[in-house]
Amino acid sequence: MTALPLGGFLALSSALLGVGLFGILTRRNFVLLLIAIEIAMNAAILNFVYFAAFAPVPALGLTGQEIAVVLIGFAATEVAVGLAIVLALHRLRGSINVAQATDLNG
Amino acid sequence: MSFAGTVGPLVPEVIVLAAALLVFLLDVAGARRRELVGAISIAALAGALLVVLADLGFLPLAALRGLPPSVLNAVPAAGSAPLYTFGSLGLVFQGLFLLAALLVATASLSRASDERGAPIYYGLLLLATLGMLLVALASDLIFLLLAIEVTSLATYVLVGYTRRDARALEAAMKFYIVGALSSTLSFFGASLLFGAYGTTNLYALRAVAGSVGYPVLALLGYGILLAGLAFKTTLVPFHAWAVDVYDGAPHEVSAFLAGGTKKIGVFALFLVFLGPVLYVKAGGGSPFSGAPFDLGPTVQLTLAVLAVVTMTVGNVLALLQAEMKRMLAYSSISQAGYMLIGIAIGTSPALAGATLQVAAHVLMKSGAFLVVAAAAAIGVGPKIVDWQGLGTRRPWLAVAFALMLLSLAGVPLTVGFVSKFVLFSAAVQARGFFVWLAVAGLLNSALSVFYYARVLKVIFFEPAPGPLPARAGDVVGAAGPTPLGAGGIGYGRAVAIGVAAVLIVAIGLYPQPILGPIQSAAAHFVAGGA
Amino acid sequence: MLPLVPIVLASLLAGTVATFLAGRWARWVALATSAVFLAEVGGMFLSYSGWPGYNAQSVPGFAESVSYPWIRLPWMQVNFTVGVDGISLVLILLTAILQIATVVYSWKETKNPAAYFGLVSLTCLGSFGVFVALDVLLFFLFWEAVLVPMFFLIGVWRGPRRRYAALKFFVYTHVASIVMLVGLLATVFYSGATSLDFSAVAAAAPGLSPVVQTFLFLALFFGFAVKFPIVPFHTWLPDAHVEAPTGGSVLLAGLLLKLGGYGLIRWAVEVLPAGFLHDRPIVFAAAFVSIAWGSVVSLAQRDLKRMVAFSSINHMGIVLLAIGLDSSLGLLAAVLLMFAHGIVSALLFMSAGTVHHTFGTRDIPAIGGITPATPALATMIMAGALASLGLPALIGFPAEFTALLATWNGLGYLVLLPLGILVVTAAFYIWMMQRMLFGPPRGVPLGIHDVPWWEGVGMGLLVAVTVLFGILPGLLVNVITSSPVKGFPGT
Amino acid sequence: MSLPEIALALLAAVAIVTAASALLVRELVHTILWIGIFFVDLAAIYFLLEAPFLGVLQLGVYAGAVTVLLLFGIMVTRKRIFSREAATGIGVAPLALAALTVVVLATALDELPSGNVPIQAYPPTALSTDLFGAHGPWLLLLGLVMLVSVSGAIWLVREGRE
Amino acid sequence: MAVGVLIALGESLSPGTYTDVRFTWLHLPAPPPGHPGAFPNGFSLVMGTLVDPLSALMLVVVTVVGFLVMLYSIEYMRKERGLPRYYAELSLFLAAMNGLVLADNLLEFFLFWELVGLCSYFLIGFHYERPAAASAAKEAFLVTRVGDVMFLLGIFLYFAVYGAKGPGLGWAASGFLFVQGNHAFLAGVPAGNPTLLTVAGIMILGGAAGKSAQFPLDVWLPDAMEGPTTVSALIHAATMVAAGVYLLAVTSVFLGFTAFDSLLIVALGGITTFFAATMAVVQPDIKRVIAYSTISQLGYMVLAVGAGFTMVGLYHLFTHAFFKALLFLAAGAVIHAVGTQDLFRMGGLRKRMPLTAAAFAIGGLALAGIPPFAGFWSKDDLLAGVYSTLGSHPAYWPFFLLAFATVFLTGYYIFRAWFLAFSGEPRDPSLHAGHEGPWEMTVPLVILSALAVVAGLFVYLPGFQALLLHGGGVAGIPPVYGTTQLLLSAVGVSLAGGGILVAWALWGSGRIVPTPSAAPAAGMRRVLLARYGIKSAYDWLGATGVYTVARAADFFDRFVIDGAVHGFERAFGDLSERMRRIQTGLVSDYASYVVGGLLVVAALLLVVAPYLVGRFGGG
Repeated sequence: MTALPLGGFLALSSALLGVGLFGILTRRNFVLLLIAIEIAMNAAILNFVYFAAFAPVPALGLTGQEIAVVLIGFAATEVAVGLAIVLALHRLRGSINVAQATDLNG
Repeated sequence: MSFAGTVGPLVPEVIVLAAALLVFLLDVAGARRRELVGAISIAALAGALLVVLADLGFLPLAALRGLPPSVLNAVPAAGSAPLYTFGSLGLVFQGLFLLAALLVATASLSRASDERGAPIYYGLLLLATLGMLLVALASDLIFLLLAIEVTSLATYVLVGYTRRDARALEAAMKFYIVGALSSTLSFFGASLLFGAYGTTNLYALRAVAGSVGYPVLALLGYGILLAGLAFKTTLVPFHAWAVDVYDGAPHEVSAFLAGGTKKIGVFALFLVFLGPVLYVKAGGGSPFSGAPFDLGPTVQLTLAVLAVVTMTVGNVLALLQAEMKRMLAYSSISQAGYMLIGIAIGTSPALAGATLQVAAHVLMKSGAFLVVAAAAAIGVGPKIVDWQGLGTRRPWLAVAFALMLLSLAGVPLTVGFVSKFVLFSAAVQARGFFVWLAVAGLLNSALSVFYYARVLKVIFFEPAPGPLPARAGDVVGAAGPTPLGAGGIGYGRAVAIGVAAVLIVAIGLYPQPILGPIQSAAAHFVAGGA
Repeated sequence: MLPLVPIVLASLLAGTVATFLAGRWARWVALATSAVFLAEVGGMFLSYSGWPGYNAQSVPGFAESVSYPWIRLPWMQVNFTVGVDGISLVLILLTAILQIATVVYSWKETKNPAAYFGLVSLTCLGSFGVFVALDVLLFFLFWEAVLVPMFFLIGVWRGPRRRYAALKFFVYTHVASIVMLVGLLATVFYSGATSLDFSAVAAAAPGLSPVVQTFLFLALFFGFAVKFPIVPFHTWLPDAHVEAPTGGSVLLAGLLLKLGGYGLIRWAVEVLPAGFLHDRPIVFAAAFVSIAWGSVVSLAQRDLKRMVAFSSINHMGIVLLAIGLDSSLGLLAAVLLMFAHGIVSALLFMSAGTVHHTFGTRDIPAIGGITPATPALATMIMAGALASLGLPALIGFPAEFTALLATWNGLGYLVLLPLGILVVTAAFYIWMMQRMLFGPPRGVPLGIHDVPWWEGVGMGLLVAVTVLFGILPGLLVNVITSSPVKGFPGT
Repeated sequence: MSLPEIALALLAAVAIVTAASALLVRELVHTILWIGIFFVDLAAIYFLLEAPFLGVLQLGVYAGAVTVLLLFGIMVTRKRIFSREAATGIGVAPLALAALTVVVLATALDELPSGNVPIQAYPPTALSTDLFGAHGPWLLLLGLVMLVSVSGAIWLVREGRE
Repeated sequence: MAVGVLIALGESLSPGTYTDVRFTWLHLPAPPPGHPGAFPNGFSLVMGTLVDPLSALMLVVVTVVGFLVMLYSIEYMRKERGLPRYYAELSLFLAAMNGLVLADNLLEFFLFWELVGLCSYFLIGFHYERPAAASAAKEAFLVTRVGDVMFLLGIFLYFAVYGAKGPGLGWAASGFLFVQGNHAFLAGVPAGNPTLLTVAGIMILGGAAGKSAQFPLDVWLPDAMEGPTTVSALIHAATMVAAGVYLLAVTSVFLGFTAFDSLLIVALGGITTFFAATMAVVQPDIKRVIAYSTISQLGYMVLAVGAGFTMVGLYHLFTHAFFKALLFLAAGAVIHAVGTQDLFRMGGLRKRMPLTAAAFAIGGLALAGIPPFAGFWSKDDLLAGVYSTLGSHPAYWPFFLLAFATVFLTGYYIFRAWFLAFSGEPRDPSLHAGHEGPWEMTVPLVILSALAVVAGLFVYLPGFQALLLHGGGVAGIPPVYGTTQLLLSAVGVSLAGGGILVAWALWGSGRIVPTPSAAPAAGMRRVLLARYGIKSAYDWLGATGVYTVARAADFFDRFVIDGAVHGFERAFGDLSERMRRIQTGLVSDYASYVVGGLLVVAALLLVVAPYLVGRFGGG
């Protein structure tokens, strides 16, 4: 049975969340924003996976993995809607740069 | 448990889902008339609402009950971790969600008849409602978050469903990005909670809230989860998207977002934070010290700060807002602050007050946005100054709108007053620093009077600049040739606005029929149910 | 036994709704409504003093009191509880008189008469509700309900800056109401009363610690002080008066200001006795400042309405002073003064309104010597001014006299301030009369008419009331003193 | 350090670098390459955590489907496949916000067990039994999410007749 | 009139105090047990009537003079517009004045006191279209208002002195009743707080000074001559202005003054007597001469009341009412005839208006105190009475001397007026050729002339003497005419005669051409015409002082208090504008708010809230 440091995983997922957030805050291309969100989402999934792996009670650990399964499916679905919006936006405005979509403000 | 066994009590949900599927099927079959799909949707929503009301124990409807009484407010056995349960507060919220959806669905009948996409519109509306209904049943964090996502995804599309409106698509884009970020944060927070407590079941979380093994991890989890849920509830500073989205979305969708889907965030906060809020452990100290730690007051204080900031910022931002929808959006943000007070206090009176505030807000804010839709249909522009003289040109519409604004401002004889009265009474009754919460809330509602009264001033005191532009049909859709009924407003909108206005006054006059069940539901909620 | 108060409320409500819907018959409906109201109130008034057995008492000490459950929560019981005692009855009588006088005075209102008369009725309905409410929520409900029609009355009909004034009025008084509501709620819940009924609150609240009471009283005091209004929270009043139509001014000065006084008596002084005693220095300071300020600033006013508005501040300052004395005589004086000021300020505002539409201005220096052209109007102005400055045989005198006597009894030589201010009050009225009524005609256009009959009847009614109760104040006093408060023997 | 630890360190480093690179490179197609590697790397971590089912799922859904979807998105919205992202400054404030978030999360490290913790492995059958049994509603909800997404996305993407 | 005289006759036959309480005006019942409060017995204000020697005397004055003035008005006012108003106001005045006289308590007294003041205000302003009349009316109202306010405070103070101390149904229950047999009652009551009593007296004196135009509240009365002459005769000579004296008399009888108060009253009377007379000396306006003389004579009465000779003061009031009304009505006849009030434009009227000239002369002689005319008897008694107190009250000396010196001035100024008006030749040809009025005007003159001659002799009627002697039981006429008193009379008559002689020498002998500038001592004359600057000081105080303060307060109100409200409003508006800038529309910014908010929430949860909770406790 392998043993690994719990804290290391937390550090990793935190770092990935940080990278994802950084991307969301700085990127202007909608697709890049989607990618950044996916990175952050993967950090959350990773959390479930390793907390499940380290869970003291097997039944609870199983739950974590199940959640991870569901979330992987969810994240992919979410991307589909995002891409649909990208396409609609692109069709209408010819640009998917979010910095150019600031008509609504104030 | 078999599937059949679990689906049994879910009559309203099944009705709504079936209607959504039916609408999609009809779409595929080519039957896309707005009246048809609208009627199906309205019938389904009304049916679901009746069932929910029956389940809540409104006597004349006892025959419609779908829920075995033994299930209602049943506390799950220790060790079992059901994903959803039937608490009466959840049913109350279901009723409110259905009411909001019903109002919007009815009003949407009046959208331009040549506008395409009625099936997808109503289908997504029904699916979003379904997500909301499921939120109200959730007893599991992941179930809750997924149900929220059902609604979220449906509304992302609803905001942009016209496809040809750049503003609406911009709104959808913003909505999506912030929404996706928030859902990510929610799941991340949930994962931390899962790590800290080893469970995602809300009952279990409540039960073990006291034995915090990893207080910092737990607090981080709650904090990030709060940030994620605050998106839906539009708490400051997680609110910024809401204004642009309400502004850019089709008016009926704005009504649905502000009056309906926003409330799932409120109920989610109720569900998630009741546990930590109720947990008090004398001792004090920092979560880092390893010593026993006051989880409850800490969470309460944080929620209270958020509530006050939300109310205040929302109101201040609304003060000089020039556009009607944005003003309503800011007002909606500040109203979220009031609702948050309920869970920050965490007593059953406070939750009852907050729930009534939610109910009030469903009527007021959906109603107000529907009035905006109606006004747009008769050619009133988006700016507040464009509303000059509405009081003389469309007195009934203006009076209904005035009722909604007065209710938002908390003027008596309206439901908005009763809800604030109960909520702040509960805050005062809880004593301690909650009294200051009440003071902050009331001062804020005083501040809000300024901009509501300003709108009333424009509508009633300032003369009309000239005749309305002769224009029938919707602003969003192309100019339709057929004039709408009910004075250009459309019968659907007129009915929805009328119902909202009547309910605002009726509940304002005699709230007991609503308030009594809400109070007992809140008491059940606090006592045992999640 | 018929529930008289709810019946009156219902009749007023029905009349109000009918007025709104009556179109061009609105004034007749409004007249009928107000006549019925006056008759009902008159009956209550007479039966109160003359036929004690007639009065039902489901709330001890309050006649005609009835209570119906309204909101029942485990932690909060709200009842629809109404009833009258002498104090409220006198103010209700004032309401009824002012309503019918306003309706008659405004008989030929042409701008949206249905809404106008409806709002007038609604204002009176709200005031009546405030005076009969014996439950925190009910009280607050009516209290706020008065704001809305008044907001529209100010905002729709007359002056150039009316929209600003309406907004200011609404926001200002609403803020105050909210502080008051917090105070009331805190009083209820800190005292442990689960029922919001007046009797329950009044029974439980005095048990609060004096420190708590002190703060609670301050909150309530602020709420009522804005309505009074007390300097420096008064600036909404001159603006509102100047911009409002005459009917609005009349109801504003005649009724709305009384709500503050009544609220203070019923919901603050009685409920929080210890807090009241602690905060009395503040009350007195506020009263003295208002008395002096209102009168001195009146002297500098050119606009007739503004002048009367500031004189209201002066008079209501005396009311506050009298309430602050915490004596039965002071209370009697306060109620008498409120009644007197209600009638007299209404009369003055009506005169000012007539001046405005007769001469096209209310600027005092701009017109002069109007007496030969409009003798009836001059007489009305004179009657109002003289009553307001406390001339005997008019209603102002017994009120001011008792107030000053009570002040002397309570505060000794501090009575010199209100006494001295009486001279200033006389000065600005007399000066106004000299400039406007007397001297060679100035700014009097040819071919003007004297007071039209409807306005004359409205004002004449008020003059009659002024004289009647000026000569026979006992009619009011006997009713007031049979209230079960503050050393009155009770019924 | 044991072998798994070294593997973890390497995989973690790769995950962070690839994620950052995906966001920072100017060539959008390179972004797709980097993010693909990132997803694969995460799958490797799942294998390391003895969750092979998840690893496979990750490879299939993320490294496969999502990456293709994203590539599709870039291709549709760009005239040339190898177009470059406009230079955007990194900005101090976003960097600080992101870094602060990491720091805040790191405060929880203190209270976690400092040593290595043994890893639990779960047979995929247990996973499926549970997922289709007691936790079935999650999947139902996921189905609902997909229903909404698909119907909505189709509506948005489908070219409407004028 | 008849009723008044009958009551007076009855009173003189059977002196005593008769009261008849009619009804309770305002009643505060006794509080229930447990609420002792300030009025354990409750509190009531009643309205009733009281007839005693004091009021009997006043009644005669009011009714007789009132009747005569009414009669006189028929012709005098014939050509005026607004006669209904005039007669209504005059009747109201008479009613109120009778009410005042018959009042049986201080409150009722005050009530009617205010009403007569109101009538005075209306009647002074009868010619309201004349700015001077309107202004004079305002002045009269406001100056007397100052007195009224002091009176009111005096009422409160007396109430405080006696109100709480009386037994049973006494003062406490009845308010301010003039209780029958008060002296005994008062004697039995320890006089409360002497300081309080003193201040009370001062306040009553202030009220009286306002109404009776005593220094320094005397400015309004000369200006009140803007009213019709009939009004001057009735209100501003015979009755209302005497009400102040009557108030002092009533107060001294029923309530009592302290020694200090008495001194103050004496001083005020003495000073007013003298200074008013000096101002009369140079007046060119016939009515104002008489007005100043009224003030001066009222000063005598005040002096007497202050010195303790209440009934003597009232006796002078009684005689003064007749001869002063006579003087006014005669002057009115002159004005009616020639259409001016300027003495220097008249002259030679004796030939055309012999009756009027004679009447004025009789009035003048009575005023000057030449025997056997009415004024002699009362003034002589008065001075003798005051003189008799000098032994025990040496502080009265200067005021006695002032009063005595005034006798000379009186003789001078009234005959200066007579000579200027009636002797010599007409000086202004542009005037109407005056003639006597019809019987409505002459009959009152004749009756009043007769009264001015004989009223003083009433003192020899036994009933009347008894009335005076028993009136109020305080002090009657000095019983014995000793050598000193005779000497005093002789000196007084000589002084008056001297005054008349000087007047003749200056104005009647024809040696000086009567023009306003012909009088000697021009500087002094300016000061006197300017009324010692008191009037302008009041005007400055009113117009500049108070009004400036009012303007400043108004400015403060508009720009500071309301400005603060506006500032509040503006501050929120600015805040709103500023905060709206965060709503940039850029979704990345919104996301950064989310992340920032997340950090804030984390900080709250991890650090701030635990600290606060630990510091202040939860909940």
